[in-house]
Amino acid sequence: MPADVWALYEAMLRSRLFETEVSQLWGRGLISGEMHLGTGEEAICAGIVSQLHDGDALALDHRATPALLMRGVNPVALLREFLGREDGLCRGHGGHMHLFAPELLAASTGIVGATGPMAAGFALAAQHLRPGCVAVAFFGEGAMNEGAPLEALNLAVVWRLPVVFVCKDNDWSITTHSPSTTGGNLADRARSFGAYTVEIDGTDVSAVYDAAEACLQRARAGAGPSFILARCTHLDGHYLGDTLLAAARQPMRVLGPMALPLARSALQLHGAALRERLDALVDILTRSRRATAAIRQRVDPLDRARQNLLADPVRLNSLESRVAAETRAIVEVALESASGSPQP
Amino acid sequence: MPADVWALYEAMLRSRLFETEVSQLWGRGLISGEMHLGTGEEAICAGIVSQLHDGDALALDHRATPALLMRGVNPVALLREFLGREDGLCRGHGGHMHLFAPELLAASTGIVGATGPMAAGFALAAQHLRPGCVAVAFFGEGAMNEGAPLEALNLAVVWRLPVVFVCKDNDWSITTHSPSTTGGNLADRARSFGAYTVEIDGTDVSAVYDAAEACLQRARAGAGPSFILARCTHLDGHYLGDTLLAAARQPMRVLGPMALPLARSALQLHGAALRERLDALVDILTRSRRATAAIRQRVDPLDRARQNLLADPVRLNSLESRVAAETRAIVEVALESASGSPQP
Amino acid sequence: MTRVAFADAIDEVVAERMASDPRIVIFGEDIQLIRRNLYARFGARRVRNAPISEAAFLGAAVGAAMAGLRPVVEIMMADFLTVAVDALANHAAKLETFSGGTWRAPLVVRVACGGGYGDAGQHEQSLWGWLAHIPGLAVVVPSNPADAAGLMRMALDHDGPIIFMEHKLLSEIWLESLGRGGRTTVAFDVPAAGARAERLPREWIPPGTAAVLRAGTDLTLVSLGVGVHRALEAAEELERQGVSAGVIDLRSVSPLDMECLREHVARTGRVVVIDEDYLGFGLSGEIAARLLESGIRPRFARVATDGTIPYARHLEIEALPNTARILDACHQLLET
Amino acid sequence: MTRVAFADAIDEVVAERMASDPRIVIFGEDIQLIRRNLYARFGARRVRNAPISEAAFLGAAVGAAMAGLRPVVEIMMADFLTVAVDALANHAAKLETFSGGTWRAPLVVRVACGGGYGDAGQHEQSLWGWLAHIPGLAVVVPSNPADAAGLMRMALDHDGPIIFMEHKLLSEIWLESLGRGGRTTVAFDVPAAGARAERLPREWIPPGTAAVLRAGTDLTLVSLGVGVHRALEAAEELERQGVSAGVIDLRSVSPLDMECLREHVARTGRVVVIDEDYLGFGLSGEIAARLLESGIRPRFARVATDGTIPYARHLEIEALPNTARILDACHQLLET
Ligand SMILES: Cc1ncc(C[n+]2csc(CCOP(=O)(O)OP(=O)(O)O)c2C)c(N)n1
Ligand SMILES: Cc1ncc(C[n+]2csc(CCOP(=O)(O)OP(=O)(O)O)c2C)c(N)n1
Ligand SMILES: [Mg+2]
Ligand SMILES: [Mg+2]
Repeated sequence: MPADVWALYEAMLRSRLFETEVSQLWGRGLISGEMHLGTGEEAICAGIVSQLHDGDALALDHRATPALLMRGVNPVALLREFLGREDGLCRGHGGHMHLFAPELLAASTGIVGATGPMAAGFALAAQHLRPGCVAVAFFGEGAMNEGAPLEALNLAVVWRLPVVFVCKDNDWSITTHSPSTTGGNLADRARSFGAYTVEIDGTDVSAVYDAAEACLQRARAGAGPSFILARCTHLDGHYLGDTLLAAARQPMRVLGPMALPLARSALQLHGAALRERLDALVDILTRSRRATAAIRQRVDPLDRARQNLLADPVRLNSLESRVAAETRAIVEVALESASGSPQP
Repeated sequence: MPADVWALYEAMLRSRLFETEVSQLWGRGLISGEMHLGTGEEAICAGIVSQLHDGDALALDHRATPALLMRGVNPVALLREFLGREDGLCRGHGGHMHLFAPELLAASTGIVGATGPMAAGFALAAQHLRPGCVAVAFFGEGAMNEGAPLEALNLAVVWRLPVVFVCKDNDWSITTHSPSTTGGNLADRARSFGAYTVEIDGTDVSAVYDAAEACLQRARAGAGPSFILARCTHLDGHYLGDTLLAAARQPMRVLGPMALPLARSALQLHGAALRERLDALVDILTRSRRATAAIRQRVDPLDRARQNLLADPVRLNSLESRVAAETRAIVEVALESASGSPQP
Repeated sequence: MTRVAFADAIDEVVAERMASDPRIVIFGEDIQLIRRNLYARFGARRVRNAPISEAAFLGAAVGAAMAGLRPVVEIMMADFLTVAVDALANHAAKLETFSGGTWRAPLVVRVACGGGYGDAGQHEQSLWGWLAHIPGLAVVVPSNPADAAGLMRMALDHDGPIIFMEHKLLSEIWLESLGRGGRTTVAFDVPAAGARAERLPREWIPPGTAAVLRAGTDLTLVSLGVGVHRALEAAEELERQGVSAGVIDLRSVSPLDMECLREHVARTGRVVVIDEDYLGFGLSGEIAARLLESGIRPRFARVATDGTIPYARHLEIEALPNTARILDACHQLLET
Repeated sequence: MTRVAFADAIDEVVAERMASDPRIVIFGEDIQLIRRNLYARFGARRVRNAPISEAAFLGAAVGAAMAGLRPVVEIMMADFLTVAVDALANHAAKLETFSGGTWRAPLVVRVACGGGYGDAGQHEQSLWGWLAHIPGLAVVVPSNPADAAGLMRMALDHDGPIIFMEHKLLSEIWLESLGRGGRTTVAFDVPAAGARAERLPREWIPPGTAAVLRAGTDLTLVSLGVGVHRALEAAEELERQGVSAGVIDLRSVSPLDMECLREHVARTGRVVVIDEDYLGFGLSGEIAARLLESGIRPRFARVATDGTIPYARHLEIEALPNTARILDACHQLLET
């Protein structure tokens, strides 16, 4: 089935606007702890999640919001969960890293790499209870250095599990440039376990859709697991309040207070050779620029998808205003106090 | 340096005869618990361990005896350890899976896969404290499905650690035919992490020696880790008392008592389809034959090495009688009661 | 009538339930030969050989349980849980709370545990207290075939993760492969009443119910697994010495049957906990705390595994709770 | 004079020791930015960025320690130890026994722990009791910068594996990145005396020595980490109510300073353990057991984390030990 680009764009936009609201609420202190957005990953999520059926399962990492919205989780319940409310998706117990929608067989985790085994398990259940159904695991490229997803790849191959492993490769894991901690390349790595492997540009929703279609079909047909390596950029950095981003945007404010202790430490008598110290200093001072360079040169998957819709500006405009209005409504409803729901 | 085939054969023979004695003592009940021999792996151990220097380190799995003997551990202390004596290598506290020779930087573990990270750590210490020194990890092909060695491969590549990972591939892990639980092939798997990888016949000590020479040289020169996939056969099965072996040798004695419950269970009303039950039965009944076929068709690395020495029968004969006599002496001394050493 | 062996008792319950419940799937390393009778009946789809990837297949068991199966996943030994415990501690155990009570993972983790056959401390750990520390995990430890069957019945009905621990001295298949290996030259202190039973009950054992094996008025011995048999031996010896010692078999570590403990300890005022898991920060401490919390302030002693279990048989015997150590502890307690 | 922050106090000790001891190497995920001052001074060889491979690099730390280094390895959060605990539980902890006392792994594992900033139960666990259950692991938990420095001094001299736990409410760099994220719109109950100190002592703190922060005659509050500050608050409130409560800061979970506890509890006869780790099968139980073992049979209560830590701030505050809960426990204890 060819991708319905309008539907995909709508799903992506819905997610983007929702997460933009989340960002606001987090900034206002109404959401606690960390907040990892999926902004920049929307094409990957939409291209894959849009093709899931009843009975398919999703194992999601710390950026679960886009996939859950696209899968059809109640957005009000989701937002209320972030707000820590009794009427949230998980009654306020989970928060954004531990989201659970049992009727959709969708679960998220804050443990990097854990989605690999979890999806393998979902797929095993599908094999026994829901033939033709599949499981999808989402994780980042940094997670591919954990044993869990590597073991899970192998397990899925030898048990011929109907699972699609989706590696969202944004090149960074928190403040670490992932190539500096990753040997070889990840497509080869997945392939070496015997998984059917495709590499795609994760900002191109149609490309994702097509790759996913092939992988999902294989899985449904009993041909076993596959691995999608999809490149993308996290438009809001690792999490809200990301220091690397902040440092690039407001170098003086962020790097200023760091400078003195850094300089003092770098000038201490005993330590590494001067050359090594200089390398370290340069690395510290430039890492945020390197990390944000990708964001500055980003291809926003929404812009890209939108290009294809400009031919029908009326429809586009109406779609966009509708989604915006709906999102505003969601936020308003979510913020309404509910009886018996303690406010944060 | 070309391999000294005489020295290598001597080391292998010494190990073989020692382990033959261990087998006897175990049979007599003087050694407790499991006993995993390295018989059949001697060429792999000798080809590599003979090239280690002062300051090099060894991370060994549950078949540590050959490597330790070849590295120069006191054989009397080793045997006394197996006997559980106060004057054993580890004062009777370790036993054959937990052997430690700190002055040789040699350690073993019973946790499958754990030698990968351990050797990476040894190599890290070498990088800092003993430049030019290396670490070697030994493990089986079954272990390559554990996260630990996979993560360690990656770590070693990105930290450019002087470590050689040696996978002794005997095709079996306990009663499991490893290809049935392993996706892809292991050389590709190691290569995909960016490790320099060689595949060799682990029963050919000269081939092992040459491969190891190249890998060790790379490591000493700072060129990073490598991976040796060396095929072999475990002549005594997984451990002493191995049921698969026993079943193949004495089918009636071993399979006899299993037959009735098996048949009874296979004939119960509810369960899998007949076809599946038959497959399972055939698998159970033939697995020991499959496992031992390899042993019957084995290439014994000692026989193979010996072939090259037959040209000088006098020297060979004298070497063999000397090693045999020395081994007998070791056992005798080891069995002598020591004051303060409770007898098992 | 033949007597039923410990592991067979469990397998029979599993088989019976597998026959009626297609959601039960078994997997683990070498499982097709270890549980060959189940394999021969239920085939390779429901009795699956797993790669040596505990983190993956235990994690998969959690996922499978969430998605509708009832996996009975086998980790060969408790010691190896260390490479896979994230699946239990951060996932299975937390699912119910995190999901606001809407999702659960009904999962039985079957694990061999315990020592007494000379395999040393990376293969003989018990770790039940360590597991029970994590809220959301249930942990049971049968001491005989009948209880093993009854507890497995309960475990297969349990709606969350439950660790079912099988002591290797009781479970012939493990003891044979790890300790004996076909030899007639080795001997183990196998409690006969623990390894085989005359017949099996058809009932389940409700969660968190201890069994009172012996009433006693002077002191109460509390144990589980093989420790129960050591405690019974000690109690018999104490009886010969004129001391009346009760013996409670906890059977379940989490939940703990505190009602039973309170009732008995309140009466005797003296309690000795016999625990093959490590001494510190575990089961024995928890019993002390709960007794104190409920206002019972007994004389208290414990006989547990203190330190890494050494290899040599004579050292191992000393390290694990044995009857002599139990008697010592009792005598000391009786003097105070 | 500027006040020293908790993490800086630790880093200063580490820096001082790194300067004189080339065997000290640091590694962990994102470490070069988290410990950027150390990185700028000691360079990329001694302050190493690790892949997200806790099992590999914690295992490597054990190997490195065996082979002569003194690694200070950082696992971001205690919660993530679950994917790597084999290196500690089966290797580092057992080396000394298994090797017959001939080999040790001097290794500091630096770990952020604890909650109170709304990150939920996969990121806010404490797990010190869980770690201390394994014989051979030392575990310390400082409650203020001075102790953090003194304990890190000790840890760097310790000849075996030691877990150094850093509470996120005290450690600004963690609280900022995980809880605040640059916001001025959120507030946390950060104990001022725990987060910053006037000056740092030059001494080490000997292994297993608790600190008596307050003498008291009616009851003894025992805690560690942030709990200490909650206990102090409670003690002040109790004083206003005419109750004299002592406060002991354990500082070290393993070894435990039982001498100090015995002395105080013997006097007051009442003890409340405040433990941010899980309630069951952990530290609070161990304290109960050891007191009973030494013949002290106090009135006992505990305030600990019971169950998975929920996300919502109001639920989280209730789940973690807070001053109100401590006061409740004290009042109930005083009534009996
Ligand atoms: C087992 C574990 N280790 C470390 C962390 C801390 N952590 C959270 S996100 C993250 C980076 C993950 O990078 P990647 O997989 O590339 O995903 P991304 O955040 O880039 O989407 C880390 C290290 C964790 N949550 N779990
Ligand atoms: C973590 C862990 N899981 C399982 C085991 C049990 N076990 C011991 S040896 C072994 C098989 C190992 O196979 P392989 O790596 O091929 O080595 P081999 O025994 O064939 O030399 C297994 C599963 C263990 N010791 N540790
Ligand atoms: Mg990433
Ligand atoms: Mg093998």
